[in-house]
Amino acid sequence: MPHQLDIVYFSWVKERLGRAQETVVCPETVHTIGELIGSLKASDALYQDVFSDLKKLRFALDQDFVGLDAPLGNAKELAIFPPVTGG
Amino acid sequence: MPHQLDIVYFSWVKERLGRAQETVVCPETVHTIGELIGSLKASDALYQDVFSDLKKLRFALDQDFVGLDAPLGNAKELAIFPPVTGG
Amino acid sequence: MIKILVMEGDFDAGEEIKALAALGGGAVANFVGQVRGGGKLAALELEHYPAMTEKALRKIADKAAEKWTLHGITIIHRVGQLQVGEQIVLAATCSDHRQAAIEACSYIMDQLKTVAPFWKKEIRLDGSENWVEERQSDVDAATSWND
Amino acid sequence: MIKILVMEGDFDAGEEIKALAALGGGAVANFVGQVRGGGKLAALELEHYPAMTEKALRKIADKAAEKWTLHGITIIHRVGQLQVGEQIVLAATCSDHRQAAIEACSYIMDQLKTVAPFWKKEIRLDGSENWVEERQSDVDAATSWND
Repeated sequence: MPHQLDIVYFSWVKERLGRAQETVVCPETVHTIGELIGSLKASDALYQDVFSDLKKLRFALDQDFVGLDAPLGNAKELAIFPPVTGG
Repeated sequence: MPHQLDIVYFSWVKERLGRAQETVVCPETVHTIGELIGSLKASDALYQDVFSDLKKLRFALDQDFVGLDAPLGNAKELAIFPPVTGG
Repeated sequence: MIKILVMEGDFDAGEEIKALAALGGGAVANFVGQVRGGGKLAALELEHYPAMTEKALRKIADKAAEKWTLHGITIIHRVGQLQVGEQIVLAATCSDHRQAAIEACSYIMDQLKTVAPFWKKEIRLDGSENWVEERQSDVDAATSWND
Repeated sequence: MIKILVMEGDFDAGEEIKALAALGGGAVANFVGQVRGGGKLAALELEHYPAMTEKALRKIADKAAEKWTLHGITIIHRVGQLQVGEQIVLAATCSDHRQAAIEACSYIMDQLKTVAPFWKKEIRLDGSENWVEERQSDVDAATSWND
């Protein structure tokens, strides 16, 4: 069964993509967040633009911070956003 | 002119001496707080008792913390008390 | 006792301190951050990740409760649009010892700045907008605790 | 803006925080110490050296204002008889930066414990009395700032 994943965006990532969330079907070759991002970038110039500098992005998988090499596993929700600036 | 000095006491020093303040005339041979204390102890067994352990006492001359070797100068008020415990 | 609040409305720091003081520890430390004016800032827009925010704040509080002996922890963070001078955040702790209370409060703020999913957008007097960028000094402060 | 109060009456930490926050720094740190219960304690009697107390607290505040960039400092210390649970002391600071506010607040408390002329007498439930002794950990904390 293909892995459906909700992606949520915040801050300027959301604004530049023009959407707050979307659901993607992960290709079978995609196992990590980094690979998913690569696949998104290959599919659309907008992703390529917004995700161009990965050092400026942070990721949370099912609401826990993770790195680019984290396996997607059976996660339901991936969040992509810039470094947090609360407090 | 003999040096008149007000001495004020606090906490258990006050309680054990049974007085909150007194005025003493410093003998001419007395130049420092340590010498004054020595002269008081020589004059009265009560001082000898209360001032027996100088490590448990602190001193302020005209409202500034000083050590035992501080010269009395023309100070008006000497305070003798245990280490502070506010806050 | 851990209390976490994420809300649009304002809070009363005095009431939060009283609630913690009632736990009887004897030492209550408290930090309040507000929107600092000056320059061309009119307001801040505080965005957050609702599904994650409370969880992230609770993790910070749990970690503080592991590191120090505390009677209580309160973390409040506001979201939405906040004008210059308005309160943004409160971190408060109650302990038997002042150093524990103050250190834990400092720790919570340092962690909050780097692992709680909030983003600040500046809204300037001329109407222009700007997402606030991460400060290296905040990253350094958070990592200095060697968690 | 330095505010020093030594008084028998109670204080409102929330109002003190508001007054400091109104200075606009953006970061307000606050510490409140209260009479901790437990054991046989009924109350504390806080004695002080009136001619020296304000001077000593002002010195601490002046030193904190030298060491950190602060918009305001408030120090309040109560005297007289205080029951278990009552507030004793407040130290609060306002700065542009949270670390400065928190560190200055911590510094003020550490210094206050060792150079402000207050003495605490415990009044126990059975009526017996005991002057509180200096704690070495307080001395160590105060000297750790390398003033």
